[in-house]
Amino acid sequence: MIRYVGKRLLLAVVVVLLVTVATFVLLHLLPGGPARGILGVKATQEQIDAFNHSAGFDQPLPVQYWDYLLRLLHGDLGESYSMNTDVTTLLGERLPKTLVLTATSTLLAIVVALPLGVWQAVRRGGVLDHLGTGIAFVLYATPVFFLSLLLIILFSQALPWFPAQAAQGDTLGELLSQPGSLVLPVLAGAGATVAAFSRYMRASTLDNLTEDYVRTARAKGTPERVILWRHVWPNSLTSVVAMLGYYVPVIFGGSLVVESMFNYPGVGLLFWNAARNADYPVLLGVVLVIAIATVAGALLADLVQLLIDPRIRRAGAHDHA
Amino acid sequence: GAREQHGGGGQNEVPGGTVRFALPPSATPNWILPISYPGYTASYNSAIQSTMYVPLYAYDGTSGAVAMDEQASAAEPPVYSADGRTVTIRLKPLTWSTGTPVTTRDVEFWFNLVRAGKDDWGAYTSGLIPDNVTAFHAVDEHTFTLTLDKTYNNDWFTANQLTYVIPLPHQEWGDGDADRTPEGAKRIFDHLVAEAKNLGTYASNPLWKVVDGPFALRNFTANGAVSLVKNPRYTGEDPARLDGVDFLTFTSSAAEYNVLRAGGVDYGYLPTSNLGQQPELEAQGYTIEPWNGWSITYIPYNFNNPALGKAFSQLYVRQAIQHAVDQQAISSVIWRGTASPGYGPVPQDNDPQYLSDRQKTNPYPFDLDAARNLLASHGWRPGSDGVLTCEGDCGEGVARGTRLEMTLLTESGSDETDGTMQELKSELARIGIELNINSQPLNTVLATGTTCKPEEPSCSWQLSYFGTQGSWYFPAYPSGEQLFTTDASVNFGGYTDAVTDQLVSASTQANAAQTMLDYSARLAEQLPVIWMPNPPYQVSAIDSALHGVSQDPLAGLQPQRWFWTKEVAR
Amino acid sequence: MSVLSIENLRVTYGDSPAVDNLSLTVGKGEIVALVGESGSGKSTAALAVLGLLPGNAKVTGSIELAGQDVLGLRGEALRRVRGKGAGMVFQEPMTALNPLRTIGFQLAEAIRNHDEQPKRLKHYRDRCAELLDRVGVPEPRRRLDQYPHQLSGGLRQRVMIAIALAAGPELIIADEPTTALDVTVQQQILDLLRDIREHEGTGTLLITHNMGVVADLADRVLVLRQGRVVEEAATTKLFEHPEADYTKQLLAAVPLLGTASHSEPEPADAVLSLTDVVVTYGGRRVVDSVSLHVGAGEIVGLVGESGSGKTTLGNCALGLVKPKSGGVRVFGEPLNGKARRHIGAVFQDPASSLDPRMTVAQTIAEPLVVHTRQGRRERLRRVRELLDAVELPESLLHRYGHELSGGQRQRVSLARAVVLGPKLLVADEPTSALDVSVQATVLDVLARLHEEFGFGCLFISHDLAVVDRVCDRVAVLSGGRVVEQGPCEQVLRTPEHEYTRALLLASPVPDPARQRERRLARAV
Amino acid sequence: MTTLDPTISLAPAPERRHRGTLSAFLGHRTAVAGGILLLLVLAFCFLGPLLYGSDQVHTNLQAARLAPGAGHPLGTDDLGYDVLGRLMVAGRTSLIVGVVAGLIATAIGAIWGALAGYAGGWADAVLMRIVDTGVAIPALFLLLVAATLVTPSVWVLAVIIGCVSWLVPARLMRAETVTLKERDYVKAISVLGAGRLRIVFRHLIPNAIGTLMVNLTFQIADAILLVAYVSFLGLGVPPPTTDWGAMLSKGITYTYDGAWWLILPPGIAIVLVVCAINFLGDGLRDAFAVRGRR
Ligand SMILES: Nc1ncnc2c1ncn2[C@@H]1O[C@H](COP(=O)(O)OP(=O)(O)OP(=O)(O)O)[C@@H](O)[C@H]1O
Ligand SMILES: Nc1ncnc2c1ncn2[C@@H]1O[C@H](COP(=O)(O)OP(=O)(O)OP(=O)(O)O)[C@@H](O)[C@H]1O
Ligand SMILES: [Mg+2]
Ligand SMILES: [Mg+2]
Ligand code: NI
Repeated sequence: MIRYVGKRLLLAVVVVLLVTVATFVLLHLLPGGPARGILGVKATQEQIDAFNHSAGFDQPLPVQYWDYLLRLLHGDLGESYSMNTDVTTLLGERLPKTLVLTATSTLLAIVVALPLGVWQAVRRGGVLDHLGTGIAFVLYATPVFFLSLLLIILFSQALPWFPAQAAQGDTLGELLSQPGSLVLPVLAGAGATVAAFSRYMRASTLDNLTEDYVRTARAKGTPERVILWRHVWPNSLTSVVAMLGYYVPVIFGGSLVVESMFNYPGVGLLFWNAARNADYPVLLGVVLVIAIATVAGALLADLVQLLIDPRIRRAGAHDHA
Repeated sequence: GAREQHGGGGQNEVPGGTVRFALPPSATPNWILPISYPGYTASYNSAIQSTMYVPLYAYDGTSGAVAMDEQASAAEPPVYSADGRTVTIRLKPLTWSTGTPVTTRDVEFWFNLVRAGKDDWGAYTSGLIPDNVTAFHAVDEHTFTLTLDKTYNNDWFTANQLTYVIPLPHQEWGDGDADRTPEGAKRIFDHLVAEAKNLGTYASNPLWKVVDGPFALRNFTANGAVSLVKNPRYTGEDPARLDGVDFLTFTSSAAEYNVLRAGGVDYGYLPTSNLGQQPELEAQGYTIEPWNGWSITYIPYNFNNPALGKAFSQLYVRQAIQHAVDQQAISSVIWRGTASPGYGPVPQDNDPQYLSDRQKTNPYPFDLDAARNLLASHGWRPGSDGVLTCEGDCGEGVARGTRLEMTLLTESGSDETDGTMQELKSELARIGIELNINSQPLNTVLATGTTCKPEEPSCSWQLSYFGTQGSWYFPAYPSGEQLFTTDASVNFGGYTDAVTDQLVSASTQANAAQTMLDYSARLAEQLPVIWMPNPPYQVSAIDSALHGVSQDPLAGLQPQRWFWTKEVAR
Repeated sequence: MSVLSIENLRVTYGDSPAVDNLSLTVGKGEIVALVGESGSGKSTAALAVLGLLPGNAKVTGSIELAGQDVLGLRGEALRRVRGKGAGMVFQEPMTALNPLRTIGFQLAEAIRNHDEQPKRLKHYRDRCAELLDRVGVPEPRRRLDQYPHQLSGGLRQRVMIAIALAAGPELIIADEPTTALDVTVQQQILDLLRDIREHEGTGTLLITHNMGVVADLADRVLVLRQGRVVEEAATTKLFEHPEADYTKQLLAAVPLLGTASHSEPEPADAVLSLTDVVVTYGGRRVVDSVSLHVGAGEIVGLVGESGSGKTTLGNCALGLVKPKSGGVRVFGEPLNGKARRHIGAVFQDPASSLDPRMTVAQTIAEPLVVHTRQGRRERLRRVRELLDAVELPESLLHRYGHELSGGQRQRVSLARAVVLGPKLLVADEPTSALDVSVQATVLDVLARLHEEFGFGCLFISHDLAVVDRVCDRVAVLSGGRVVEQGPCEQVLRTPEHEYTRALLLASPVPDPARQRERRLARAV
Repeated sequence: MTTLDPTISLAPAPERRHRGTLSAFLGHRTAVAGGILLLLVLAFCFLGPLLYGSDQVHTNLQAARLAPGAGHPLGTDDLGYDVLGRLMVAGRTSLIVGVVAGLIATAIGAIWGALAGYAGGWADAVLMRIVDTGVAIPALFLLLVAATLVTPSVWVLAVIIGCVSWLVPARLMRAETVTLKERDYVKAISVLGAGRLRIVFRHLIPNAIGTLMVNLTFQIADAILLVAYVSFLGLGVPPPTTDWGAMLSKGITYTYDGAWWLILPPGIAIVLVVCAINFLGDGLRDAFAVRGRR
């Protein structure tokens, strides 16, 4: 098992490295480089040259990448071109906020969607199942920015229950001190996820309901409720968990829109602004963080599966690519 | 949150209170040192800096014309010698918050630092300040003279050169007379820059606590949220009437507007698409007011483009294109009346001082027939797809068979810009010009649409638009030396015109008011670029109980003059 | 008094009846067998007893179990009968147990479901351990905390039986309880079922298609065909004097050990020779220096229990597995692309041996497409010939794999394997998924093709009787090693190795009297 | 952006696939409803302009932001385009991008996954690490870079989105291949010495077609949503081409003005089509999956 985890970790590192290479190369495909955008319309050619020199853009790409890696090893992600702060600080400030947002909305999605999926599977084909499916699809099909706006109009303006923006301030503490302001962003972030997760769970539960062990459990007189929750549920969960791990980038993508709608200064927005301003160090930093989060998510899902599923626990190194 | 009601003020000042001011998205302050540094040029930096560090000369446009704001300046108006080569300046009795007075040494300190670090100074242009000041002479504690390398237009020199000068606290930031040697000055300069590169420490670093302006810094976060408090030690004529100002940051203008609707800002802005909400906002106690900028907006032609550069060089082509721009409609429909048409190189809606009649009366009004005739009479005939093709003598260098099909590189992310471009495309189509629109992030537009030589691959761009926020904000004196003279740094399209060059240099060097008017008329006629409606700096929503606000076209803020006419709890 | 009595049971899925007018009783302590080919409705009948049929099944008739009419029961009442009225043992012990729950959990639950005062599961530990002990699971306490995948197939099936016994039912319904198991393990399970009948006095409804198992265990037999009972008789009587034609056919199709006669194979060049082949998976030697030769025109059987390495060895011959050491020579050379042209392969599972997206014609023609440049007509002609050779009507040419029966599919696989006229055929349990009667026809076809093409053949099987019938020579594999090798006459009649002997004794023969003798012989 | 990954319920069941697939699909009422709805939308977008003409090329600032009324059943937008007509041309973009992107993603993913799964060993590891890498790079980043490098026309956008979203089908296909290649028929064919490509294209991909088809529907729906996000972020197709996402994201800036005709039509169109496609996929899933049909 330790070998298994070790192997997964190694692969994770490889993937993260590949991500940095890919991002690096892609960034350098962009025309013009960042200098103009950073220095503005009024910058002179001398200033642009000086900028390019100090950012190392006059070096060959492999050299630049190597330097980047070396700095990375020292935990140095570079300085933001446009925000006068080093990337580590920026991420340190914003990552927790995004994590709070995404974690709560994902948690909410899980808490709502999984039982919902099971419940629909049990009532397969019934009116409520169709209703649930319909709602899930509508939710899934509603772009997050549209959903956010609807939430704001409904619950912040028509009914002034929650603020239209997240609590401001630099620290996580300030954010958490106004939990009410998190309600709408979390709801908006959870929408599509609830829809997707409940579909998975429904499908997975349906599959498991036709398994032989369910028949065995029935044959020995086990009540349906017990069959559902003590037999089918953990089995359906294993396959859903595997997929949750790969959901990290999707959740992140959603959080970008949520953040911009609710004035929530998180990583998603940082990423977006950095992309528009060609703030390479920040871009690289954020992409790195997302890559790590994705890989970690997959790893975590594997470990959770490892905990739930005794077969994997023993077999250990099964291929899961 | 319950919605917060605004307005309700009386006539009389209620001293104190704070104001919540909404910063535009992604324009968050990021530099505190009052010597600008390349790459750290967010738009609100200088507005905030000037509340803490009083510049030698401040200009604003609050009086209706852009003029010197004596109250906000650290010196009395300059006195130029008859030959124009010596300026004598007398400082006002300001003091630093440590108690030491502001003296000529503090001005000299600025000159020493900037001379030593000019390569890293964001506003540096070779040959201009500080290069054009050959000597600094302190007459006494409060009076000094500057010797200039040649004669300059006085207005230009004061407005566009001396405004850069800001007395700095020599006592606290300097190191004895070390700044009097270039090495020492460079050391100090580098040290200050290094400290300023540490945004996280702004609020705590003792360096930035020494101020001579009406406000001092209380907080400065990496998000760009800044809080100012009244400087109790301020000794000038322009003290703060508020207790403080909080600058709020927003992730998008939609987010800001949502907060504005909820009443969470006192001085904010609204996207033009929400202008229909004016009555509701007014009922909520806001005053809605467009804030016009001291700026012009345009689309440069790339005269060096191998395919169309020669066609662009034909004045009649530019005239035809300009005739197809319905500035009136764009301003009133797409910008909902907040933008104003611009017909030439001088900002048009603030000040008649530099504006020629020629520019003001629009030499090329929207007229598709005129445009068609111009092109038809020069040998352009529509092809099978309706796009004009050169079939006659279309002017020097324009090859037969040239098609008037051009690509416009434009800034993405703004509905107004997208709308303007569609309108432009649509009108140009009607005169037989096909316009392809390629929208890209601002950075890409700027990086792509640069000065180039025809043979370079980077010269493939044809038209470029980066004017959603206005293409160019002028310093107080709106001369065109950076924009339209041959080889000027921001002359991206490579426009050259000997007459223009001469007019521009006259406008900066001679003391004749007429040169600016001539320049204005010349370029309004010559069309070095496509003149476009000039969008407002922003459309503000201001609590109607907040008085003393003037929306300075130069984008200054002067929050020290704001005051409440009602009790605010904060 | 009977513990189960079914009268006029009729089950339909859609329109066609799966079980038609079935009447049957099981008395206390009686073992009643239900036999019949695949799809004859055996499982359907068994599931009906506990009300476990899927929603689309329509049931009429009556089923009386433990004094209650099962068909009238719903919800809680039905639940109470399940497990208590009858315990159920299913065929596939791996999927029938929940992979995520411990043995202890699944067993305790079976007890708790019928406890008047349900307690927490851990209270039932002692009882669970007793039950496991009863069904012959060694170290029962330790097993309670293990998961299904940690047990061997035989142990799992014992656990299933323990679960069936947990609530003390009067009846055990065992649906193909040994089909998935090795012969030796099968024998143990059969012994256990008999032991339970003797000591607990439970009645048993045994469902199987293996006549040997019937002969070994059952008191009374019902032969089912297409949902109808064609014959019902006491076991001895049935085997001695089968009345219905169908029963006779069925019994005749069962290959019998030691009845085949073998011609002496003439020595020939080896088409396949494996020398000292070693295959390891993760360090474990799965095939351990095996040497084996298949001469031209010779059929060599490879037998052994599950996991003994038969398939692995076969795959080595086919080049699907690279041996760690040792030599694989085909037609005297190491395996190469040219040689592949002359190799054919047939595998166990008829369902997966044909590409479901291809017609019979396309499937059979595929080797021609890969290896020859023949035109369409030419190919089609060849395909027709082959179809003839495997005794399939031409009407099947444009059918897809799933539109064929299992036996037909395996014949198509055979046709594909021999279409290029191979010199070597590797057949990995080609009939083990088939009914005895179907198996007989496929084996006949194989024999005919062998006659015609004269290929050498490596025939893998776990059924000694089949091997005896088909092969000239046989190799017995155990734990990756060949323990005995020689002509069938010799190895299967007078085995030298102990393991071969055990295998032979464990394979049930369809003769109750002989089974009794063999049982006694084993007991000694 | 999100992806309803259909792996879970798909146990390929080749033996029953053909007969019954169509009837199972037709028996699935919501799926049929989805299909019909989709046809209606297609007709609306592609045939609608023949019946309802409106100038979607030239702006008409004089007629901007008109409320629904005579001449403009759904009003006009901020540039004076007729909203009903615009809905049709925008739908074309959304649908073309969705379908083309879905097809491209599925095609690349299927081939990639099949090659990886069938090759196994090192090649598999390398190919799948590339997929992992792709998954870990935010799609938005790739879109941004791509949009900067090329001018996004409708087709270019479709290709870009397709190239960004092939990762999920690649994963699916690999998983499918790994199980399929253990099938005896694949073994039998490879024993014959058939080439790798023949096996991949003639045997593996056709047999995973059910999975791929279902995934395709989700890919299409996701691509349509992705276009909407891309437009929201200002990277969409250049004007005057437009798509529902762009209409919606522009429309919602007029929410407070109560200009419902700028918001609801594209919003409802997106929701309807994405729902219809998902229902279709759901139906296909049931039609292809045999276990759930017992
Ligand atoms: N859920 C179902 N829906 C429709 N038909 C079914 C279903 N289950 C079984 N059948 C059909 O009913 C008939 C009897 O099936 P059953 O499973 O009882 O046969 P069996 O004798 O147990 O066969 P085997 O030996 O293969 O297990 C078969 O023709 C089968 O195809
Ligand atoms: N790909 C593999 N990876 C690891 N172990 C394997 C693999 N294939 C087979 N084995 C192991 O090798 C041993 C021999 O397997 P093989 O399939 O050859 O047995 P067999 O005799 O054909 O059994 P059966 O009768 O069940 O088909 C078994 O213990 C099996 O678990
Ligand atoms: Mg059965
Ligand atoms: Mg095997
Ligand atoms: Ni796993």
